[in-house]
Amino acid sequence: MLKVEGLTVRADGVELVHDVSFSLAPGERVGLIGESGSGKSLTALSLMGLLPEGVTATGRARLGGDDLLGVPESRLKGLRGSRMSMVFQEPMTALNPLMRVGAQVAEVMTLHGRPRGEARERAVELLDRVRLPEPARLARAYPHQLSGGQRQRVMLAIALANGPGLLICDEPTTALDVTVQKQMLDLISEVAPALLFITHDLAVVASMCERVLVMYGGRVVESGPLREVFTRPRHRYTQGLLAASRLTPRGTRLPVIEGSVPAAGHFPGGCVFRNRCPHATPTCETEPQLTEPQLTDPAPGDPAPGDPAPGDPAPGEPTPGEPTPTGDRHAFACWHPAE
Amino acid sequence: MRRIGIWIAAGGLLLATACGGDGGGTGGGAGDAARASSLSVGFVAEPANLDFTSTEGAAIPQALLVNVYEGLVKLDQAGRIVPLLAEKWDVSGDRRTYTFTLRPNVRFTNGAPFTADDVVFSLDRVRTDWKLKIKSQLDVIDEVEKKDDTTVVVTLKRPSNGFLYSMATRLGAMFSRTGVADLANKPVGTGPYVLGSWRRGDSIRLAVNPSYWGAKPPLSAITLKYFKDATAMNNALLTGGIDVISSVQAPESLQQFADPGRFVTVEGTTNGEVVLSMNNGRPPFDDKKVRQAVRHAIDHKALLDTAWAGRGQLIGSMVPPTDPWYEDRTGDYPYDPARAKELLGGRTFTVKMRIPNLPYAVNSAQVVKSQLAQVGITADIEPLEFPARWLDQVFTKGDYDLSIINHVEPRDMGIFADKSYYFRYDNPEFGKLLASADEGTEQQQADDLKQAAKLLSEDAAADWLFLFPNLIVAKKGVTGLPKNAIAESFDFTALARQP
Amino acid sequence: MTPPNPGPAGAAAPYLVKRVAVLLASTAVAAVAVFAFMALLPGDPAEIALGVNATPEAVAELRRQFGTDRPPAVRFLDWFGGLLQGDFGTSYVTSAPIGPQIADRLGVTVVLVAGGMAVALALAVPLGTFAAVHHRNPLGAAISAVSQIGIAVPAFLAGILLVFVFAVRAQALPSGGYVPLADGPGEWLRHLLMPWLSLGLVQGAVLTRYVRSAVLDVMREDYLRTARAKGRGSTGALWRHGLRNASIPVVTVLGLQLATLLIGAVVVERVFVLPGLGDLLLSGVAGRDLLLVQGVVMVLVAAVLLINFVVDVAYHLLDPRLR
Amino acid sequence: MTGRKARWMTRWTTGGRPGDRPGEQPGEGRGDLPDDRPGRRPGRPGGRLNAGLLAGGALVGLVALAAVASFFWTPHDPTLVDAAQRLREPGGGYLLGADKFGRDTFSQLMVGARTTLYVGVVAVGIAAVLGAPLGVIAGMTPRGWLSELIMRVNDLVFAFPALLLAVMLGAVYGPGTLTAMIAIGVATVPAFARVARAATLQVMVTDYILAARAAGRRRPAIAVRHVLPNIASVLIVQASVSFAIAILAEAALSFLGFGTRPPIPSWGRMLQESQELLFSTPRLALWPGLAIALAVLGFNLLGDGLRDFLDPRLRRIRAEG
Repeated sequence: MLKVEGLTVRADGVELVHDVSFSLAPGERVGLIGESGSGKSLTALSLMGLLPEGVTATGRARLGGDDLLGVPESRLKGLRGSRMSMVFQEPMTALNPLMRVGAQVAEVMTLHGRPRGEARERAVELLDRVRLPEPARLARAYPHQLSGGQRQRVMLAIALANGPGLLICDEPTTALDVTVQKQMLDLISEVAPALLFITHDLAVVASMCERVLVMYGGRVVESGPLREVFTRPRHRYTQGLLAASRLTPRGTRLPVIEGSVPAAGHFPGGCVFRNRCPHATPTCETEPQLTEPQLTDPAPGDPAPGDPAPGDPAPGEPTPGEPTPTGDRHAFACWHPAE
Repeated sequence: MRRIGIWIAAGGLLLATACGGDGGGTGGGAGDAARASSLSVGFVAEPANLDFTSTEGAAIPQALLVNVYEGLVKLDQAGRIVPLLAEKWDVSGDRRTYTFTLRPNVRFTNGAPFTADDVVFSLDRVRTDWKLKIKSQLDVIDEVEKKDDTTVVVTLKRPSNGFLYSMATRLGAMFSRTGVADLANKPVGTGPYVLGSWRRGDSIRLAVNPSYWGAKPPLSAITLKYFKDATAMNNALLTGGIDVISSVQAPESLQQFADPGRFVTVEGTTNGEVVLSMNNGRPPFDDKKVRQAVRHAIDHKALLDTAWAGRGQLIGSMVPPTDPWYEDRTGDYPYDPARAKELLGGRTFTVKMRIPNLPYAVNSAQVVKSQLAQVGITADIEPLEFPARWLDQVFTKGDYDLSIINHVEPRDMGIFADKSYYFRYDNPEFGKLLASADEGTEQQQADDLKQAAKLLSEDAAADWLFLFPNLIVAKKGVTGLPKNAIAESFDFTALARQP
Repeated sequence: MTPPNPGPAGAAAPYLVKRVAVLLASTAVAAVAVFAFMALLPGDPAEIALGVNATPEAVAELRRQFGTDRPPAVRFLDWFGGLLQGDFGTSYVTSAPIGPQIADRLGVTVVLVAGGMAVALALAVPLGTFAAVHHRNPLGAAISAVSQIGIAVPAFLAGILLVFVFAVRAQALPSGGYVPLADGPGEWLRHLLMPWLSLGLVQGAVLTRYVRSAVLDVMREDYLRTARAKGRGSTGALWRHGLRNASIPVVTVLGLQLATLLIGAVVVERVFVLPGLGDLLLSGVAGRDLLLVQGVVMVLVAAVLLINFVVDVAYHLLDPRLR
Repeated sequence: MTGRKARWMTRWTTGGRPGDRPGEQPGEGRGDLPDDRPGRRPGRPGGRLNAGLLAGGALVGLVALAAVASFFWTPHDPTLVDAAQRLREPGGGYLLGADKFGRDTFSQLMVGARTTLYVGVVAVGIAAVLGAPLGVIAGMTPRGWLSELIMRVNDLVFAFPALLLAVMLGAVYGPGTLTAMIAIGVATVPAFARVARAATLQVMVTDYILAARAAGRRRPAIAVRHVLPNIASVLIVQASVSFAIAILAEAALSFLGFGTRPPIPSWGRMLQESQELLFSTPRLALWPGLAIALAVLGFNLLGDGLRDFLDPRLRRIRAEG
């Protein structure tokens, strides 16, 4: 249903997201994980066509039969809010402070052609559906009168209003109290159609998704079914990430990834992780490709895959019709994968 | 022991700034016909109210005298006294009894007929109700008597050359016995115009008096439009907002009106002596040598050229050339900085030059300051708001060393005879000359006044910077403009517009 | 989860009461300040009215008539009591009641300021919004630069230049003066056009910067992104969700600008010979018309306080977070 | 006054440059990933000189240079009336020509710069010396009666704009540079007080102040040692912008005749005097007009630039400014 190929995002000549490809089947739930600065939010925003000014995306992305990249805003806005929706990280600021909540929910429906009165009624239903108490009364409230969790539910109601095929959630629970997070996640998994779930919280992904994409430095470094990736991470970054998040017995040292995420544009060439990777070798100065493990690990010195041209829809050279390395299978981009 | 012939100038000080206003309202909506028979004239000083019996200032008589109020006599353009509401008058042999024969069939604008009773009423009222100190000019009147409805006899305490002249000023204005209830807002006179409307802060409109006794004026209405800013008034004439600038306040700007196809410029004279007053009552100007040094230090020609664009006349004493006893005294103190320094004998002074904030004064002061600096006198200029603050500080309290003011009152040399006057000039001989002039024959009067003017100049009681010019600019086709501004009023009666 | 209490506007009343109380108190204190200040003015009104040649008896008589022989506290209470009934007293100089004069002049000034503000808004809202939306391209930057320069030009200079160009050179508009609306709307308009422009151009430049900044701020807001995620175009989102939000800070500035304009009008009135409050103030000062000046200053100060009040209330109405 | 409004008022009174937000709302901070919102990327090193700062500094420097130089040298005596040089065209020792009094325009501009700076420095000095401490006091005791009183009085003074004060003061004490400066200064006090209060409120919740208070330091000591140094940058910016406003106010006052006394050269009065010659000799209006505009522009740019330069929290937004 959603198919992304070679998505690259640039700002001021700096590549922030590099050559990201993946796909999403109807009803599928995919997690996009990575630390702050990995480019996961930009990936989501570029699909919605909501990139900030001065930031541009190239590559190919299709939702059903519709192109999402390189098409005019006027075509894109018909899709947004009706066939795909997004819930943002920060519920406190995502709602218009001057507009009643119900009107903000109804707006997304009137925008896509529903009559005003009907939209209003349905807005209350939606608020009820996202389990907000006294929905009729709450619809007349202003955002500042709601708690963060309530606001995020309103955002979810807005996102679901037109029954979209795809829901993108960008860290929807990060800003919420821990007690509220769970309820919110349950609600999302209950109501979501196909879901692209962005988070840095591996536990959350584990509970929500069937498949994950691990991003670092603007690239997908590992992808595959959740169970496989989480139990047998191959990329050293994924490995570190998982190790860091695992609860450790008292007294043992918490494994951490050394160093911190560099600023955009300051990632090293070759493998973007090599400056923090304990296993890095000179080989890593060459860029590794995202490959599926059954293609045996490339030996050092193999024909160095060049930097794919930006916008080149299919890096690597998967022949059309064949499953691409961005399929459902476990894949990673590392010269020295963990076993 | 009245000092006679003291022509108090305070009221007239204002004139210096008059200008022309917009034919105003007509600028816009009025039809062509109305426009053809009305004019708007720009002035600078707007009256605070319309009662010149209790309020000083030149603005009120300028607008109302001769136009709305009439006296028994008036001044013509040559400065002669001519009949107005009196058809004629006879003077007795001892020059103490004046018999006025009144014009019959004259009515006030409130409908009341004008009779000898009104003359008696008006002249008595000066003594009883007027609040201005200039009313003392008529103290010389002993008695006013009605002989019959059209004959009035005025008896003086002693002969006075000044009496009839005073009767041509606002003091001689005739009021209706039933028309003085609200002088500040509702003037009632016998003149060719009546007050039409007054938009405070903007304009006064005078309409023709339909029941006027004399020849109707050519125009059906006059709008006096008031400007506080000379440039704004110039612009108004340039853009057709007004038809006449009654007194140009920025002579440099005259070249804008040089196109004879569009504008006419009238340059005449006034009674306004622009005086550099020196405080004779305190150091350093209590020293005649210092005053004389000042007179020598000032290059009057250069001053006139820079401060007032060379418009106006140089004078050397307190008499304008239009007065019969005028003598050229400009040679008394030629420009001679070396001589000035000699008179100062190496002394230097720092003095306060407190001037009214009027264009001519501010301009002149900067030149005077610069020129005095050359001989060692430092003058600190302090412009004071005119009239209130200047009158208070300089005129009343005499707290100044130097000042510059245009003394616009006619025949006002007498102010120097009052030693309490802000000049603080005190020379008994001067007073004697004036007294004898007022009581004597015409010839004697002229001789005495010439002598007095000479004395003033030699004493360097003040310095006379220049005679303020009467500069009027009007649209081409406007006629009947008074060339000389030597009376208190701006006479609209002859004003006309050629089609 | 606490149920929210979306009581609509119900909480506005106590605020309004408090704000009105503050307004009245400030006005009263301002009245004391104005009166005390005026009492410092040198020159006795009676002496000034009568001129330098008045007799002492006449002065004393007039002082009694004016009531200026009474102690200041009594005079203040008398004056302030009058104010409350709309009576500003009678001028010492013109013998005319002051209230109607101020009312007359206030009309001109209000028309002038309102028109100037309208011009400023008409310029600033589109230009500021445009400059914000296009803040990355040269045209947007050019608008910013021009507005920066516009701020640096004194209003009277703008007025003089306008007169020079449109009245004197082009002879297209009258150089000054005022024609009441009743005398013909066309002429009224022609006489006010340039004063409006000279006030409005300069204030518009200032306002443009605030509008631009407010819109820029709003454009960075998440709810605008939300609106676009709902399917609005960026223009539509800005229009529907941005402008009202951006208007909140602009309203504050607008109120402050109105106050500035009210006083700035003094200079423009001088340039264009408009019989407004500023002109009345200046001639009052020049003529030592104490009571008149006192009245005009009071009206101006009260107007500023009132504008502040209206802005605060508008602010409360616009922003539900404050209710 | 509400927090948001106060912030905007502050911005306004700062004259400002609204392109920036003085202080984020607490609790509304965005937890965004820096690289996800490129407008806010870090990576602009702090304290870098910017174009506005340089241009503003250059213009202000030029004014200051002219003013200082005028003490030692001017081509001609700026107040010397010389009938022979009336309305002299530019050239031959008279770089910009002479006015109707034959005074050298260039010399007058130089000394006029002195007047301008003099007025600005004294007016802004009065405003800063009165306003800043009041604002700090109000900011340090936000709930006290003193704070309330200060802010109320502040609002009241705010109702008396500079022009009105100057006309009133001029009426009492006579017009002149001093009365103009005092009027402008007093009228600017509320702006300083507001800005100082807002900045103090922000500083008061920082850790080092809390620590100092916990350590039992007394308020005056905290104010002097910790608060003032930390709000200095805000005050400097305010001073720069107020300076620009003071220049405009002085020009308007001189135009109305309530400003600098003749013959002391002042740009505002030069402009006023040149009016009647606008048609024949427009250059007499051009130069002082330009001088005023450039000086105001300079101080505004300097204020904006300083703001960006001195306050790291605001800098990131400069990209869009």
